[in-house]
Amino acid sequence: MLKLITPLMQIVDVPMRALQRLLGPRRLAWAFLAPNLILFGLFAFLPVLVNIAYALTGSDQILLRDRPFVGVRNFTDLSQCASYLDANSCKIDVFWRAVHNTAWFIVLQVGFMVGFSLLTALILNRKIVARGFFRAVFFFPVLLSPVVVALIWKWILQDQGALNAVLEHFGYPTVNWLLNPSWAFGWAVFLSCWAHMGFYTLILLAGLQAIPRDVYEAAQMDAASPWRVFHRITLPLLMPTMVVVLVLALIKGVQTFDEVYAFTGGGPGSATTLVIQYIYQTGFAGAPRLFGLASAASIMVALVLVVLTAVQLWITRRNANG
Amino acid sequence: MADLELRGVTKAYGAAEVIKGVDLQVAEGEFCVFVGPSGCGKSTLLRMISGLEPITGGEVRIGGEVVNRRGPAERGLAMVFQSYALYPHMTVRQNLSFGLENLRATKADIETRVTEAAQMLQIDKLLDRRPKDLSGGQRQRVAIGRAVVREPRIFLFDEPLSNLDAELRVEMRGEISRLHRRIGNTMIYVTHDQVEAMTMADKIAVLRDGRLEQFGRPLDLYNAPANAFVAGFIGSPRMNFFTGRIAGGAVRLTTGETVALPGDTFDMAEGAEVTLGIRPNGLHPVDSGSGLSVTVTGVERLGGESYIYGSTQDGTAVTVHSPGQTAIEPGGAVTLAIDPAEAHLFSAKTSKSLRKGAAS
Amino acid sequence: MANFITRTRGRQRLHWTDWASYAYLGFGVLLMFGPVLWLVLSSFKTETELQHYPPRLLPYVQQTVTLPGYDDPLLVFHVTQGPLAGQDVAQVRRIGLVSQMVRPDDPTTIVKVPIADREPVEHVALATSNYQKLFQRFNFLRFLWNSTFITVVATAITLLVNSMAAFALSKYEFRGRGTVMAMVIGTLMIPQTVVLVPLFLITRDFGLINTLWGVIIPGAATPTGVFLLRQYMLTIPDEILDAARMDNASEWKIYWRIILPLSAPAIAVLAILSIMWRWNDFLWPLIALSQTENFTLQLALNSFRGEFTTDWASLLAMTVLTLVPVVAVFAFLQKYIATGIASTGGK
Amino acid sequence: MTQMRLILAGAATAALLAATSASAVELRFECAQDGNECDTMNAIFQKYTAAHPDVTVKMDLVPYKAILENLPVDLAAGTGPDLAKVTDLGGLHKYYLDLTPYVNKDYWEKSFGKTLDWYRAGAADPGIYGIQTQLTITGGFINKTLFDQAKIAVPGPGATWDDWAKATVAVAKATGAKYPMAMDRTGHRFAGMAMPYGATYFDDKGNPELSDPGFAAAAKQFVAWNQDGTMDKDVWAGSGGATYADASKEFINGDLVMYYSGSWQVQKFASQINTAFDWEVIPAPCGPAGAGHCSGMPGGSGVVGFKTTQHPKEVAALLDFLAQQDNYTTLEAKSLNIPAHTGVAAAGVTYEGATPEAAKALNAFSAQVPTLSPVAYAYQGYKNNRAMFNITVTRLTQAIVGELSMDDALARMADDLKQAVAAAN
Repeated sequence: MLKLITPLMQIVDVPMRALQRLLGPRRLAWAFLAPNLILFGLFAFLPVLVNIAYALTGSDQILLRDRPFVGVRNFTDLSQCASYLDANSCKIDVFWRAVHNTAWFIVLQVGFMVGFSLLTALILNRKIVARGFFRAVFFFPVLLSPVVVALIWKWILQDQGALNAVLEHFGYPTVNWLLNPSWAFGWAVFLSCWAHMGFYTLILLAGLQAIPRDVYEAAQMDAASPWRVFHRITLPLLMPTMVVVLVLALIKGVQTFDEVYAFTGGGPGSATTLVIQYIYQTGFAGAPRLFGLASAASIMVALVLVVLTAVQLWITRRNANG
Repeated sequence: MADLELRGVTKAYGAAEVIKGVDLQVAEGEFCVFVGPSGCGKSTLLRMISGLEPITGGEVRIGGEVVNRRGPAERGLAMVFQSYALYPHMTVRQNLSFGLENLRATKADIETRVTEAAQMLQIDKLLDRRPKDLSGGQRQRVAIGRAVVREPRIFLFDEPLSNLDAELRVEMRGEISRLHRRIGNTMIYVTHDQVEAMTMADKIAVLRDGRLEQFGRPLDLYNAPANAFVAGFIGSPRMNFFTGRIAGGAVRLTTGETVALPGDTFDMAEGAEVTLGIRPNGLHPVDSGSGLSVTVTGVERLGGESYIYGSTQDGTAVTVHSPGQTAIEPGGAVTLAIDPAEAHLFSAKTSKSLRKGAAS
Repeated sequence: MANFITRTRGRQRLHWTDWASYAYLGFGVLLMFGPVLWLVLSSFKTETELQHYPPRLLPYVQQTVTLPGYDDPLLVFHVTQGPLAGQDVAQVRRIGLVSQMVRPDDPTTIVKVPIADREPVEHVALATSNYQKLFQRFNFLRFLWNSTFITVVATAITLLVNSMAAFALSKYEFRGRGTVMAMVIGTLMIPQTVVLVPLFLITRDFGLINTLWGVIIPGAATPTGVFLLRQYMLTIPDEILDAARMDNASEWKIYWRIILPLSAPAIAVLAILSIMWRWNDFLWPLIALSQTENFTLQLALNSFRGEFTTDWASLLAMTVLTLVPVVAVFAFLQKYIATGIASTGGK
Repeated sequence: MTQMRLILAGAATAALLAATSASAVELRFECAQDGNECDTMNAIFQKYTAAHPDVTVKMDLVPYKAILENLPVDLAAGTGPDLAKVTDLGGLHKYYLDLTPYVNKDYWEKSFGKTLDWYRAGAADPGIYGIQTQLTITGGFINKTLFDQAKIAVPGPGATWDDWAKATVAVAKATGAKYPMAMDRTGHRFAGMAMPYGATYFDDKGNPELSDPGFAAAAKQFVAWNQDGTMDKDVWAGSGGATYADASKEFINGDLVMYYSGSWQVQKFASQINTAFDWEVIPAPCGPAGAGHCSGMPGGSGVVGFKTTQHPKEVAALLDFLAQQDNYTTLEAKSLNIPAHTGVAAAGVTYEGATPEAAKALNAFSAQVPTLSPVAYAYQGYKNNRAMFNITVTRLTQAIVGELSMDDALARMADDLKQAVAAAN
């Protein structure tokens, strides 16, 4: 493989060298950025702009030129609520249910997932026999597609599923897991943690292994208790990794869709309907397709996310400095 | 091989100027050391010479040519970094040959030059190892080797020894000096350690706050520092400084003592505020007579010589170097005689040397 | 046993934490692996067995016999009560609450047995036909090729393009860097799901709909990849780059001879992620591809889902088959991640 | 960008030329299947190709999701197939190719009668757009064995939903079966219960509504039955949004006494229930509205051609070929569907490979076709009916799980429908 790549890279080197001479090494950065930026602009940024245009238009037409301009009506419809805490008082009640669900979902999912990832990483960072095996096992579910994850757990948790069969076998009362809103929500959080934990564990483990041994030895000499070692040494030194993990987990948390959608379909009722599912079923799977409303919702969510991430980055950065 | 000339070189990051106009000439084959406290701009200056850092103003000439617009690769220099900056994923051999490959040297040529350099630096047995398998000293040699194989016009060293322990540092110091004698290239060496500067340099450039304070031979700097800063920075232990005022052709210290100095050596305007500088070996404990009375706070006995630490009445710290062994004990008082021949006098206002004919 | 383990640990004081660790890991193995094992076993079940309650771990099928005088194989039952109690008999037909049974050694005499007095005789058998059907039903190899092509090419492009961008964003000071970073983080916020329609229309304008490139290109510049790689590249000391510059390396050469090898662990992580995303991607290919010859495995897999019914047996078999390549790639790359992470501690 | 487009277009043309060198016209047919209907149709199309070698048909077997969600986008964007099997019959009307110029209108009108309306824009539209390949009827299945075990008589013809509820609850109690009744999670199936309660779905002016007294009464009863356990709550309450869910698993396992689903389940039940118990199709249950309102919902899918095709003549000819009595009979016989073709229905279909139970069930459903209520036909033919189905499901479920009160749910349904109709104009 390397034999194949090397000549290729050498060929690219010729124009890049010329560019470097032309632009100087600093402006050359743009040459490195260009391919990514072009793809990005066309397939990530432009769609977002088009999305904004959709948000300002109405009807169920798909092509923008067929859609009448309605101004900010979609936004006002979405935000029309007597109380933002009571979804039933909103004009678009399902959207607000989804917003509430998503808020809870993120808090629980990010909290539990990062917590358990950290715990798992800490355990895997100990002197453990067959560490490679365990690490692989915990990473394994990450390989599964969201639909498969949902499928597996649905089969296990449905009323006539494996878990109830086991409970029945041991004489415990069975629970209709997916029919009870709280249980269904809890299982959705669980499933999402189950599927993504391995990835974050891996990153945290790498972060832990980058902490030099001698720091721990020094702490041992100072007779620090394990808790203090964790709190005063491990956590601060893990902070940069933690920032990455938290930012990614938060963003991915808000974007959770496929697995929960395939798992509960957003039910029972709308107990596990998350924002992205609302957007998807309103704009894409719905009848009629309310693209305008869906686009407006996606823009509102994106804005909230940008603010959230900025705050999070700011807090972690401040903590890291102080 | 080439000479190096800096003309009014400046560097600014936005409004912040970090190099404030440096003029300097390093002759071909000279070993020149940039020394100064941390943050003085010595490393930045070196990086500007190397081409890694763009130059805001002035000219850098190498071998007579202005190289401001050339990239680092085109200046024909080689550099040894503080952290060695070895390529962690390459073996020592690959580390050494990487630059030559980039210059499109032939395989045979690379082979001979790598072998030669490796033998010279005694790393020929390590060629197939990776940097992580080497000790600090070995890594240092590889880093130097990587510069040597390039056969550069000028060698640049950026605090190369600061990561080594004391013993190894002395050894490597000797080795770099030997290397210089052997290949005779121009070398620019940055350090914050004045001992390294004194022992290795043909010429020393003392920098502070982005300015060149003094440039000259090591002993010239020692014997005739251009200002109080250079005087304090060069020489170990540090020079003692006392504040005072010229009164009646002598220096009247703030502690009350008067020190008479030869009037033909210094500009001594009556009433001027001055700083009197005396190196530790210019002070001698005397049993009686006039002198500086000092409370002894500590004594270091090294056998062949002794250092006496004390403080004057106004709290100025004083260090005395005394050859042989001494009976003085901490806690006592001692009177110090000042050897006028060893005295330096600086203006308190400009801190410039008041020695007549001193370069300003 | 307990003594043995604690003794080898050597530190008596900590023994319970070791126990807890292994208990946790053991539970983890069960939790992470069990469901997947269940999936694999289920893929060998017949459609009937899949609907069975309570569900059973192993795939069972009811035993059948072929008797003279009957064209089709007959189901075998074990009779629990009545004159035939304790015997295994074959059922000819069932009418209402009564079965008509024959003894295998006497296939002509019909005996009536109430259905409550019989239970099926079952044995474990792998329904490999689930898998055979896949190959008969459609061009499995074609879909495999499409999926592989998309995954490999898209991952290669993603790695190249993302690492170049991450290099620029982590190792150069230039005007507009903050803006670009903000853009990257900004688009990280927008999941593809919410821009499906605009994305579709743009892709169509490039004439990429119904081509494999239409699946590959739009997702190639992943913000996650740029973010991950940049974060890692920030830890590579600048002095190494300076050293390479002194060594006459062009910026491009620094990128591929220094930065790329040194970012190997991060690149391996991104490679695994990208391979997974692409291999498992469903929503976008479903929109970008509508012609069977371009279908990926995930699309083919989902064509077992009809309006009213889902062919679970085939779907599960196909799911297991699509899992095999990713698992194999992971098994290969995970070693690489491990060594990569270990060797970067070389400072 | 234009250059890239040119290159790609060039490549595409080259590929197209290579592919079409053997035959002049290639038609793409998009199809999602439950059993073997797409395969069977494809076989008939191949037969057509054998007779007309200049036309080939390439079938794209896709997930049902693609037909429902992606096909409309493809059609709007001009990247759709030449023909497809669709289920949103009225909703996609604007993309349909009118076959009238190419086919014998009288034959089609005579054969497909009422179902042709489902593809039309409205009553005034005389066009012929599609062929109903799969006619489905919603209806109930019962587990006869459970009735026998409980020694409870199966309610006879004319029995109301209420009668069925009482009977099935009694059976479940007597036999220990888990659920008395269940209904698929879709507004389409719910109409089979709402109509007997007097739901009209359209007001006097023909505007759609989801709040007439009959509908409201049925909705209240349905929610109550879900909450008291008469209905298997899992099916509706277990999902969210408008996701489809069914109870076939429970029925196959013998846990369910009566299952309100539709004719498409027959084949599955026949093969998977096998001899485990006896099952039957029941007549359409009645309700308070009286005898004339006992009706299931018709439905199903049809094959249509699209305006965007380059080869309208060939598409029409192909569909006409499929519509011929012998081919249509083959299709229905092999795919085990109820014929929408009056000639075929009159002649009767001998289902291939169907068990006697399955054949009996299919014929029972066929017999219900003539008795379907006009409301059912109107509802099925309304272009925004998918919106109405979805709204029904979403809001009724919320009422069942208690997120909304019954009155709120009905009010929300009216609002949602108003918004949907406004957007769909």
